[in-house]
Amino acid sequence: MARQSMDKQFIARGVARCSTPKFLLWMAPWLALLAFGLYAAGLCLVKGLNQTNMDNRFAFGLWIFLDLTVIALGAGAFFTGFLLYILKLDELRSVINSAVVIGLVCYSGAVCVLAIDVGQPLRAWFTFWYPNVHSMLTEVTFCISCYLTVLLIEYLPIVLRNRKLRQVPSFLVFEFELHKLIPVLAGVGTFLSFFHQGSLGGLYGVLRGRPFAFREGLAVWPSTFFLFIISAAAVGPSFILLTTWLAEKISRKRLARPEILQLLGRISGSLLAVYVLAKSIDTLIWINRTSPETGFQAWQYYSWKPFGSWILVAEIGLCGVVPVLILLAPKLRRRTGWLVSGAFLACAGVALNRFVMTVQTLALPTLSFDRFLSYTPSWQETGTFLAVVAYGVLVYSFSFRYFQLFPQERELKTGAPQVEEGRELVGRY
Amino acid sequence: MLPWNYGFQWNLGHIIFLGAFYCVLTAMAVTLIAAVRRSREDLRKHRVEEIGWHGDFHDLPARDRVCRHVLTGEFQSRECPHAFDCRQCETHAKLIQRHPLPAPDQPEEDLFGMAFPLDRFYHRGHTWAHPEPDGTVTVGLDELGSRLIGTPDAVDLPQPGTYVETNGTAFHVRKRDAHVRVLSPVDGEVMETGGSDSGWYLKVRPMAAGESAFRHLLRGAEIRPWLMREMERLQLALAAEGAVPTLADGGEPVADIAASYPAADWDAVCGEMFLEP
Amino acid sequence: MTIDVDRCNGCGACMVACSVENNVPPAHEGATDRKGLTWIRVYKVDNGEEYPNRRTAFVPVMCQHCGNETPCVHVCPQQAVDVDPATGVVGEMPQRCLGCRYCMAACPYHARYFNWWDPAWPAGMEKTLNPDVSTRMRGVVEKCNLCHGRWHAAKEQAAAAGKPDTEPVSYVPACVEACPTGAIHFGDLNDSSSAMAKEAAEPESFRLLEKLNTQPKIYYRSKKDWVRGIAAAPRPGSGKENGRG
Amino acid sequence: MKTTRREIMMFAGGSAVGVLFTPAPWRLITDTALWSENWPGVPVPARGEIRAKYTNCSLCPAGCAVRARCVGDQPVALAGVSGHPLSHGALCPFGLAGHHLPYLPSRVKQGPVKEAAAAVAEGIAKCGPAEYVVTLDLRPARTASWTYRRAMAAVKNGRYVTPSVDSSVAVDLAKARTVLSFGVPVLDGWGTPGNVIAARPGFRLIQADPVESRTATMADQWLRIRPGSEDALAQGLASTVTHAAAAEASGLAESEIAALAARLEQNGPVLVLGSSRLESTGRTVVARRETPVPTEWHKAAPVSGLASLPDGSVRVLMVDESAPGEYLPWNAIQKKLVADNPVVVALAWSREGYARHAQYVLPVGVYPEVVGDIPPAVDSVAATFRLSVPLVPAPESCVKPEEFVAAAAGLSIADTLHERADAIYKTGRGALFTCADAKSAALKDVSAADFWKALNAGGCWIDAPDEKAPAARFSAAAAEARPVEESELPFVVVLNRELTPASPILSKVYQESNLRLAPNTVALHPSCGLEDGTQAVFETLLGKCPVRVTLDAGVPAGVVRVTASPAVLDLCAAGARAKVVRA
Repeated sequence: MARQSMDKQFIARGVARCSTPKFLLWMAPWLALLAFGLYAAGLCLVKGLNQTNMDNRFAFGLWIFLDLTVIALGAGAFFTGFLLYILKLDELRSVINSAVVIGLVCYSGAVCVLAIDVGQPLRAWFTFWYPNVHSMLTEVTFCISCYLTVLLIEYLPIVLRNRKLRQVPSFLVFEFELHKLIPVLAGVGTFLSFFHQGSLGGLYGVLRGRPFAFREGLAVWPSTFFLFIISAAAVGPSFILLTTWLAEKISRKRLARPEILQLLGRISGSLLAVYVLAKSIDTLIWINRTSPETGFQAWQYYSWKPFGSWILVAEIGLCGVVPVLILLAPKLRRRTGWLVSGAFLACAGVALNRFVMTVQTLALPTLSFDRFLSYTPSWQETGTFLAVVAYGVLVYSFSFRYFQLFPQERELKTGAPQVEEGRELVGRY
Repeated sequence: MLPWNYGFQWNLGHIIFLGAFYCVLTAMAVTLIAAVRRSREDLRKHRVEEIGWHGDFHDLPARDRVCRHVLTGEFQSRECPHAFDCRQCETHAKLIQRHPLPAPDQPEEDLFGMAFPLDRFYHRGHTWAHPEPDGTVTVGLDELGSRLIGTPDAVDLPQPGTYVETNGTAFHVRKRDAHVRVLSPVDGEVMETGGSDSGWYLKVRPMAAGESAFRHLLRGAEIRPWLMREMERLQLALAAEGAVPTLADGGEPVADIAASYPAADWDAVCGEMFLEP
Repeated sequence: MTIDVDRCNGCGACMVACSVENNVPPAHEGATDRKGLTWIRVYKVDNGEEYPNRRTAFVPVMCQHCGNETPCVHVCPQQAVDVDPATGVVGEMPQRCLGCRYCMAACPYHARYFNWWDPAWPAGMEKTLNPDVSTRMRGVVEKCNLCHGRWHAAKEQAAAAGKPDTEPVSYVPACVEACPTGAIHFGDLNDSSSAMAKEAAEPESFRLLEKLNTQPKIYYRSKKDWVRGIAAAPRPGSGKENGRG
Repeated sequence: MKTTRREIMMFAGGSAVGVLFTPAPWRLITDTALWSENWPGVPVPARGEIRAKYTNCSLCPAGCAVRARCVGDQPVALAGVSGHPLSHGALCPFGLAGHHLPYLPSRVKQGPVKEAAAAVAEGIAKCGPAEYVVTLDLRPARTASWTYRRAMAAVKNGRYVTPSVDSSVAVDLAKARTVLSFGVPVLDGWGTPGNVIAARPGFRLIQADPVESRTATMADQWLRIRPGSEDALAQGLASTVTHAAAAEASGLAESEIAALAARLEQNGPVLVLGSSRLESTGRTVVARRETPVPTEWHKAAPVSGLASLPDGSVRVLMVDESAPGEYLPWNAIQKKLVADNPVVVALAWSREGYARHAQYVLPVGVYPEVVGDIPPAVDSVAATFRLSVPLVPAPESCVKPEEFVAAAAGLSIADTLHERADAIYKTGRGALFTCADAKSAALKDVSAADFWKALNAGGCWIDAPDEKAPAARFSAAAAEARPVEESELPFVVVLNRELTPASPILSKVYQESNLRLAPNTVALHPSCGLEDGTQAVFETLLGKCPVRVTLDAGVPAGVVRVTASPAVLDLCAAGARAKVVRA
């Protein structure tokens, strides 16, 4: 009882949260999953990468694919921040905190997995010490590590705003002052994100040795550089929408106004439209010019089962055009079911794109006497990935319980739309 | 990375790339350092209370931040730009010049069976300030405030000699699960401390004397509309906590409201009413 | 370097000699042909026909030492790969390598190999390691560097003989020395008078995936048209593997 | 004075910043680099003076000349000796990694020498009239072999047995214009690889091979015959049976056989190579002169085959496995042993051969630890004499096989190699090739001492060409393949000759690429229904052993190609039937 009341003091005033035991009950399975994943990751670190099913041909596997996906989904953090602080789209204030936490989770998770993915993690800092500025990976490393710091700093005010911590004067003032400077960080973060989302795409676009991935582009950047930026910016809001919706479902509360979610959907939809258009043009150029010039007929990539041309259709059509139509149609957007499934399709589409870029690229043969390879991750790889998922859920649940991720939550507790209420009261006197 | 590292060249690529990188680093570092230095400044200047209140004020729902002149119907809607400190508000100054408040006709307002003596100034955080003839000011919870708290489980009063400031913390009261800081209506040094039974909590020697020291406080004809509104808010707060509102018909709140809503999250209700989100 | 595919009988001497020369450890029992360390690897390729039209050849594939926008060099985040401007050899610095394997994804010839296991030799066998080449640790990428150890030794000899450092030195990589049929030749492509340059210029010479425009410095030679055909992109897949890798 | 927490924090922070301006942290950063750059457990190669030593590889009968690159006395790399008259500078993958053999995990290191000697002595003592004391020599015609023959002559009922009886027949590739090979790996380790490669442009190679072996791949013509139909085809070509019959047996078209026969007619001289035969038109198969031996050695036991011994008659068997050669399946040997506890001593360096069956396994030195001569290869027309010179010392525990056998027979031997060298020198014939300068000199022009010295520096004596060497033909009984019901054993065995055991580094060609067919691996046609890399059991009438399956379109359906490791050879001969089932 005493502990519970103690626990209660950390929970923001006026928001209902489940009892401590119930909360622990919810966390327990995720903690278990995390423990299992950490064990798997430990194996990979101690015994080496022979624990994975990657090999010389499949140099990248599940991990890189998921890193790319997760980081694309985490782009919501930078993009929302950009819209809110730089473009002053003030409605988004009600989801920014949640966006920051998601971003933090995604990026820190991705960085951890990367640290396991490299053969010599102890030398990670070599990239900073002897950077090869022509390598997209250098760009990625620099930007991601910087942006992770930015996210941590952005996360700080959210933590310090906690009811109990706020009673410490120095925390109080620090939070206040830092919050005033957040726009600067938002700016920096946007800059960084634009670049590393891009260079993640560049990673593959520059592989002239892999005609399936190779793309022409502007200056030092292949077209995938820009495609990745747009697609990331497009799905970021969708993912926030999804998570918010999930949080609402799980916590059985209203956390943000439906208009906000619809707004997110609209932003996502319109960017996705741009992306799908660009992607289609890029694909056409690639099929008709880039690929043949390297001696590879584009259609032959899709002659290796199971990677038939259906994958292209699914990526651009099902998970591209369809969500655009859903998210841009006001009628459908107003229906939560449609909105959510639209957002989901968008995320799925980008995930598929990252999958194609990483896995299919490596599976396809380049030499005429190559084999077409298949690859299934080992349980150690999967476990490590699950650890990241569990970690994400844990951090998010914790933040949701103790910090104000959704400022509107309290107002929304009473079903009545508040502002109008205020108006009519005024009217009465 | 650094000119003396392997593979470093003074070519465009390196300069642009590393330049950008170092700029980013500097930006982040500067931001952090600036934040730290400014907060140390604030601590030195004892702006904690003020900042705390500002934070609270901004966290208040829009409807709770409205200007006092909206209460009196002079505005359709206006959000207070000064965090309820009307002393620095030109608009307020102009307005009270244009049409000063009518003098109260009776010595005290009786609202929903609660007494609001008109010789006192009322703070929107449900405290009153009463200038005593000896130049000190007594500070206490108003009727609604004290009924919300009822008989408090604990009161944490400042030591005599400490300073309280307007919209800063005057004292803390605890009732059931509700921990509330009560906002001070005036600036000044605490002379004596009373308690819930003595009818007043603090005796304060104000910093500034005269009318201007109380300009930010509600008085006279303002009280009624304000209190009407407060009752509305109380209803909403109670409703939000799933308690059945009984005041809709303007019935009187009982002496100890808390007691009559055992189920309600009293912390939330008090937070709402005492302007502590 | 030129490799006469018609002469190669796939004995594997080059692979063994290479491993002995460069201190490449024997396979861990878990290793397969996809997790191995074979700086030079002889592939058995066929023309896809059935007997009696079936024809088979052996193609040794090592790092092709690309001369144009060398894919691996450009992607390495920490300058662990570089092209020696003097020799044009693509060098690898395992001590610098982080093990991100980006270069392996970049290489169209699959000529780069990752140390999936800690290198291990049977007890006592480490005595037979070549003192001119340092061993590599787990978690780094390695590949053919045209026997950099031998090149270095030749350099030192030349220096000892008082030759200027700029002058190209002559040496033979282990695979060239070991090939019993003399299928592999090694020389200076830039020196147009050299036998090497002449061989490379002959019509029966070809390079793998020439259209990628990576400008490999390894030339293959064959009088057989179908063998020269392997330089092109893969035959459109029927899903089944073509050729045993 | 009391210090506040604040002061302590400030001190800590201050010192942290201060440290950044000292070299310490930067020094540490570089150190972490060093640590991770020299990962623990990674061996550091020993340095030392580099010098070249010469020897001759005794791993197979070819005996290629070897230049060893040594650090101090330790060989770190082997290579051929360019300009060598026999091996022409070539060395096979096994020879290239020969210096790893002393460190094989499967090596025999200790053995009950005294007990074995006692047991042998006892066995010889109670050896009955119809019982024999046998020395099995896998590599005949060595000086050691002579010692065995002398020893067996010295003991009562002594017999000297070798797998292939006649070792005096040589083929002259240089003379051949057409070579017809029945599954003989002509281009893949047969004869002296260097010599074959050198002679290759001179002849047209026709390979009759059931599977697409490496030789079949490189041959000018590949005849994919049915396994076991070699003899039928040969008879067809020799017109002892009709082409139709030959075609029927071999699965070739009748016209194909006719055309082939015609071609052989026109493009003589023809050399016909088969596992069980050597034939020729013209003088491409000749009787080679024996490498001279001291006259006193001629009191020696005759060379006999295992078949010459009655079953259940061998009381004592000593097997010299020190020099790998043709392996006799254990069941064939077992038949010959007496019923009541025979004495079987294996003198071996590897556990993979007869060591699996013998009561006493005595460790012997392995190439390049031991000194011994290498008899001329099948494709060397002239007699030769060259020594495999030790490059590294053999472990203390090792015994010298010839000394063990001689001691058992009570024969006292001196430095037999030196004696034989002198005997050769006395003839004054032939020439001496020295590796260091790659020069040949007439034997007459060198002193006996120099001759011996040169031999111990990897030098090689080559007999003068023997003009009146008679054309010869060699034919042994073909391995009889038992008729078996197709259903129970669906596959016909085709053996693949690989040198086993070999250096672990051969994993490059066995495991890390499937260039060669690894020991304990079977190659099957993709239609066999098993997946590539599955663990399976290889089973014949004689038993079973675990194998790994690899799929190869070059192997016809109904055929299993298996590497001839001792374990496999114990189970089957070429042409036998087998089945492969998932483990």
